[in-house]
Amino acid sequence: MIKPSHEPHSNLIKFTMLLAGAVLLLMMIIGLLMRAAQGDLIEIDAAIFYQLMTAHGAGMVGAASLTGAAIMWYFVSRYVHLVQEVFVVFLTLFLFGVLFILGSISLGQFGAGWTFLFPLPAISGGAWETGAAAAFIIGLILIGVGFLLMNLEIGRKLISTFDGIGGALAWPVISGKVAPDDAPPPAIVASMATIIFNTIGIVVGAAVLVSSLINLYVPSFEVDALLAKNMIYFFGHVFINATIYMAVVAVYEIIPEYTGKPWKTSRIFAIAWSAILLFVMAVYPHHLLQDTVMPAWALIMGQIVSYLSGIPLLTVTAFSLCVYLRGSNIKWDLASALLVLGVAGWSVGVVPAIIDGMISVNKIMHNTQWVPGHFHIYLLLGEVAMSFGFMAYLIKEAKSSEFQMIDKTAFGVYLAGGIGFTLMFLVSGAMSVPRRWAVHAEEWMLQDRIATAFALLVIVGALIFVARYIIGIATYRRT
Amino acid sequence: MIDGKMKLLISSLIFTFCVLSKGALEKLPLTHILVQLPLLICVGYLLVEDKSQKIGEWYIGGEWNKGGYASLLIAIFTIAFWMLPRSIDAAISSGTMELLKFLTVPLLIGVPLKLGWHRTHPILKGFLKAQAISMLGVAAFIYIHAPIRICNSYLENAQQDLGYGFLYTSIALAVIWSAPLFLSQSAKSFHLQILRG
Amino acid sequence: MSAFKVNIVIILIGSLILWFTTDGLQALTSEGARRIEITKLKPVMPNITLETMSGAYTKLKSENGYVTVVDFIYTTCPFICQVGGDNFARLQAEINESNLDNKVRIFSISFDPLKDNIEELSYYGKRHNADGKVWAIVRPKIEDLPRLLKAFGVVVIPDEEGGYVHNSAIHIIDQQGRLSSILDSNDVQGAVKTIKRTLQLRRVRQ
Amino acid sequence: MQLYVLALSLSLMGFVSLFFISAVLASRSVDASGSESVSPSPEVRRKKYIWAMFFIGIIVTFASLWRYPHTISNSTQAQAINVTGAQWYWEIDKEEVLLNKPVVFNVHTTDVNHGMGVLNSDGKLMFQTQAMPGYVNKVEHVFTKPGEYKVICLEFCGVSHHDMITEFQVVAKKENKND
Repeated sequence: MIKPSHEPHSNLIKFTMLLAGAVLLLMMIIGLLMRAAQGDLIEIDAAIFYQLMTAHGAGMVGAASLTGAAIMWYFVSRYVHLVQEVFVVFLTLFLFGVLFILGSISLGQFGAGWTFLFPLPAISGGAWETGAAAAFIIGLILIGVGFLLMNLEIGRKLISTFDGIGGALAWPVISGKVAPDDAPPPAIVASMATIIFNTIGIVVGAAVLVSSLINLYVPSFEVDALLAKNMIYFFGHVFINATIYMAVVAVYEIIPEYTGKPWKTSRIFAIAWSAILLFVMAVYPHHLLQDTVMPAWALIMGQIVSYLSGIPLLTVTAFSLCVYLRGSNIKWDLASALLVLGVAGWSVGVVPAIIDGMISVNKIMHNTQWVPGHFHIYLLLGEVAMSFGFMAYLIKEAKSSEFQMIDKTAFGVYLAGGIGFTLMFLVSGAMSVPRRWAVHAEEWMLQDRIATAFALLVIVGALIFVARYIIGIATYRRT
Repeated sequence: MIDGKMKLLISSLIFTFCVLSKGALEKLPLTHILVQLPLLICVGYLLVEDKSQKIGEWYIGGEWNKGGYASLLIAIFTIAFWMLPRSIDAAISSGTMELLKFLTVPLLIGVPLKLGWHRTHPILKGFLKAQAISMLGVAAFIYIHAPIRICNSYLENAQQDLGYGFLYTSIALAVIWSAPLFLSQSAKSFHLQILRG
Repeated sequence: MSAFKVNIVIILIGSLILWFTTDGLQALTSEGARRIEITKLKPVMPNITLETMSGAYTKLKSENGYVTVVDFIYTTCPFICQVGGDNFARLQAEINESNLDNKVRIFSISFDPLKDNIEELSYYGKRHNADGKVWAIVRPKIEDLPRLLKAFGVVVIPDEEGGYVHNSAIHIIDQQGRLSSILDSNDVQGAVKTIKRTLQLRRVRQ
Repeated sequence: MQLYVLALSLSLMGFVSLFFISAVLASRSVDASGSESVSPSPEVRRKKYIWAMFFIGIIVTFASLWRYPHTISNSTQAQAINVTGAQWYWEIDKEEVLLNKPVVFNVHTTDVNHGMGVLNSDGKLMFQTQAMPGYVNKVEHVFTKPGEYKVICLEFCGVSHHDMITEFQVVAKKENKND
C-alpha cells in the first residue's frame, strides 16, 4: 500500500477555498438575479444581463476550477513533495486573470459570454470596445498560464515518482504486472489523467486565445470560424470537465478516512481512468452537433463518445461508491454527506447530458434551457457540493465532528434548492425555452419564478456552509 | 560520443550548406523558415561546448545568467524578431538583413539556447515547450487562413504550405516531447519503493 | 552585474528593437510597413505617361488638380483583380453619386503592358462598366514600369499558372501628385471618405 | 418529442438516484455484509452493468443514427430557402413554404455565429442549426402542419440576441386555376 507520507499544504489550501467559497456565493447571487430578471420579478437591462451572464459563466468556471485545483494539490501533496511556491504563483496569476476579466466586464461592458465564441468578442455591435475584449482574453490567458504551471509541477513530480505517465496511470495494474496493493492510489491516477488532458486543453486554448487576440488588433489576420469553434469547445469542454475530475479526488481520499476501508486502484479503476482520458478529449464535438458543415464522422463520434463517457462514471466511480457505502458504518457529517451528494449529482446530471448528446435530440434541445439544466446538476449538485464537502473536511478537527442540526438543515435546504432549481431548467428546456435570453416570454415565466425561489434556498444553504467554514477556520487557528 | 571538435566541424559544415543552398532554400517560405532557420539554430547549438570552453563557463557559471533567464530572453527576443513577416521579407530583399540573419540566428538563438537551457527550471522548461507548441499552432492558424499575403516575397499558396508546415511541426514537437514521459523511468522511481515500503 | 539587472536590460533592448522594427507594433508585415511609411512621407509619384483603353494618352499627375485613385491589375487575372474591378465599379458609382466626378479620376494600371493591349484593356473596362470618364483602364510604357512599381512599393511576382501575384490595394494620390494613403482593396467606403478628406484639405489651404 | 425526452430523462435520473439512496440507507445497517452472500458479488454485478450499458448503447446508436439526422435528401421537390442572420435580425428570401414537401434551409451569417431555431405556432422547437461565418449550414425539414412559424436565435450573439425573431408561413399548395 502506498500511504500518504507528507504534510499537505493546509493553510494555503484553506485560504484558497475561502476565496473560492466567496466567489461561489457571489456568482450564485448573480445567477439568482438573472433568473429573477427572466421571471420579470426585477428589471435588468439586456446589456447588463449579458454582462452578468458573462461574469456568472466565467466566475463559476473559475471558481470550480480553483476549488478543483486546490483539492488536487492538497491530496497530491500528501504523496509527493510539491513546491508550494508554484501554487502561490498559480493563485497569483489566477487572481490577476480574474482582475482582468472583472475589469473587462465592469469597466468595458464586455458581454460575449465566457465561451468568447469567435468572432463575437471582436464584433459587439457597439456594446463594448476592442480593449474590453482584449482584457477578457488576456485574463483567460493568465488563468491558463497559471494552470499550466500548476499542472507541470504536479505532472513532473508524479512522472518521476510513479515511474512515468504509464506508471502514474496504473498501467502496470492493467497489464497485471503490479498488484492493486502496490498501485498508485486513486487520487494519483485521477490527478495524472486530469493533468494530461487539461494540459493539452490549455495548449489548444492558448492557441485560439492568442489567435483571437491578434485578430482583434489586426482584423485582416482572419481566423477560420469553424476551426476556432472546434478549438474553443475542445478547450472549454476539457477545462470544465477537469474541474470535476480534480474534485472527485476528495471523494477517493476522504471517504476511506470515514469508513476505515481503503479505496484501492483496482484493474477496472485503472482502465476506467485511461478511458476517461481519451473520452474527455474525443467527446467535444457534441457541442457542435448543430453545425451541419462538420464532418459526419466527427458528430457521430461526439454522440457515441458522449454515451461511452457515462460508463466509467456510472459503473466505476458511482457504482464503487455505492458498494463501498453499504454496511460501511460510515460516519455521516457535513463533509461525507456533501461528498456523496457530489458523486450522486454528477451521476444523475450525466443522464440529461447523454440524451442531449444524441444528434436527433440535440436538434430540438440544443441551446434551450435543457443545457444549463444538465450542467447545473453536475456543477451545483456535483462539483460544488464536493467542494463544500472538502471545505467541511478541512475544518473537521476544529469542532466536534458530529452532523449538527444546523449542518443537517443547511444540507437539506441546499439539496432541495438544487433539485428544484435544476428541474426548472429541464422543464423549461422541454418547453423549448431558449437559453441565454435576457427577456423571457410571458408563458415561460412560471418556471423562472419557481427557479428564483429555489435559487434562494441554494444560496441560504451555501451561505451556511461558508459561514461554518469561516467560523471553523477561526476556531481552528486559536486552538 | 561526438566530441567538441567533431561538433565544431558539423556546425561549420551545416553553416556552409546554409550559405551555399541559400537560393534554393529561400525560394519557398516553407524551406526558408522551417529548414534554413532551424539549421542555423543548430549551427549555434553545436558551436559551443557546455563547460570546456571559456564562453561556456561564462555562460553556465556567470552570475548574470542565473536561472538561465538572460540567455532565454535573448533567444526569445531574437526568435520574435525573425517571426515577423517583415523581417523575413527584408532578409530576401536586403543584403544587410540577410547577413544579419546568418549571424544572429546562430549566435543569438542557438548559442543561448544551448547554454541557458541547463540552468532553466524544469517547470519553466515545460512551460516554454507548451508555449512553443501552442504558438506554432497560432502561426499555423494565421498562415493557413490569412486572406492577405503576409510576405510580399512569397505566393499565397506557398504561405499556406508554410502554415501546414507549422501545424505538423507543432504536432511533431508535442509527440517528441511527451513520448519519453510514457516510458518507464525506473532509475528515478526509488521514491516509489520507499512509498510502497 | 546581477542577473536581475541583466534581464531588465535585455527586455528593454529587445522591446525597443521590436518596437522600432514594427513601427510601434503597427506594422508586422511589409505591406503594413509600406502603408505607414507612405502616410508619413507622402512621396511624389513619377509623372509618367499612361495609355488609356481608348488609345488616348494621359499623365499620372492630374493637370486639373484632381485626386487620382490607382490600383494595379493585369486583365487576365483570374481572381483578385476581378474582385478589385468590382470594388472599383462600386467606387465609381459612389463618386458619381457624391458629385465628385469632376474632382476625381480612377486608374486601373496594368503592370503587364506587353500582354495587355488596348483591346484587352477595353474588354476589362467594359466588363466592369468603367465609363472612361471617371474610371479608365490604362497601361504604362514598358520602360516606365519598374520605376512606377518601385515608387508605389508594389511587388509583382509570377505565379505557377502564368499569372502574377501582387499586392492589391486602393492607392490615393493627392492633387499635388503625392501618394497620400493606401487602403484595403475592398474598403470602398474608406476610400470615399479619404478622397473627401483629401479634397477638403486643399480647400482649407487655399 | 420533447416531453418524451423529459420523461425518459427524469425516470433514468430517478433510477440513478435510487441507487445512491439505497446505498446511503444501507450504510447504517450493520447487517448489510450478510446480504452479500445472497446477491451476486459486486464485481459480477458491475460487469453485468457494463455489458448492459454497452448493449443498450449499441442499439440506441444504430437506431438513432441509422438515418443520419442531418441528411439532405436532394429531392427534386425540395424548396430551398436562404436564411441570413445578422446582428440582430433574420433575413429570409421566401415568406411562404409548401406543406408536406421537404424544405432545405441554407443558413448564412454576415457577422458572428447565430443559431436558427424554428418554433411552431405552439412555441415548440421543431429543429435548429447554427449559422457560422464563412460557412453555409444546410438543414432539411418537412412541415406537416400549416400555419405561422417563428425563427429565433439560439446562439448567443450580443446584446439584442433575444430580439432576433422573424416569421414565415407554411401553406398548402395553392389550387392551380389553369388545370
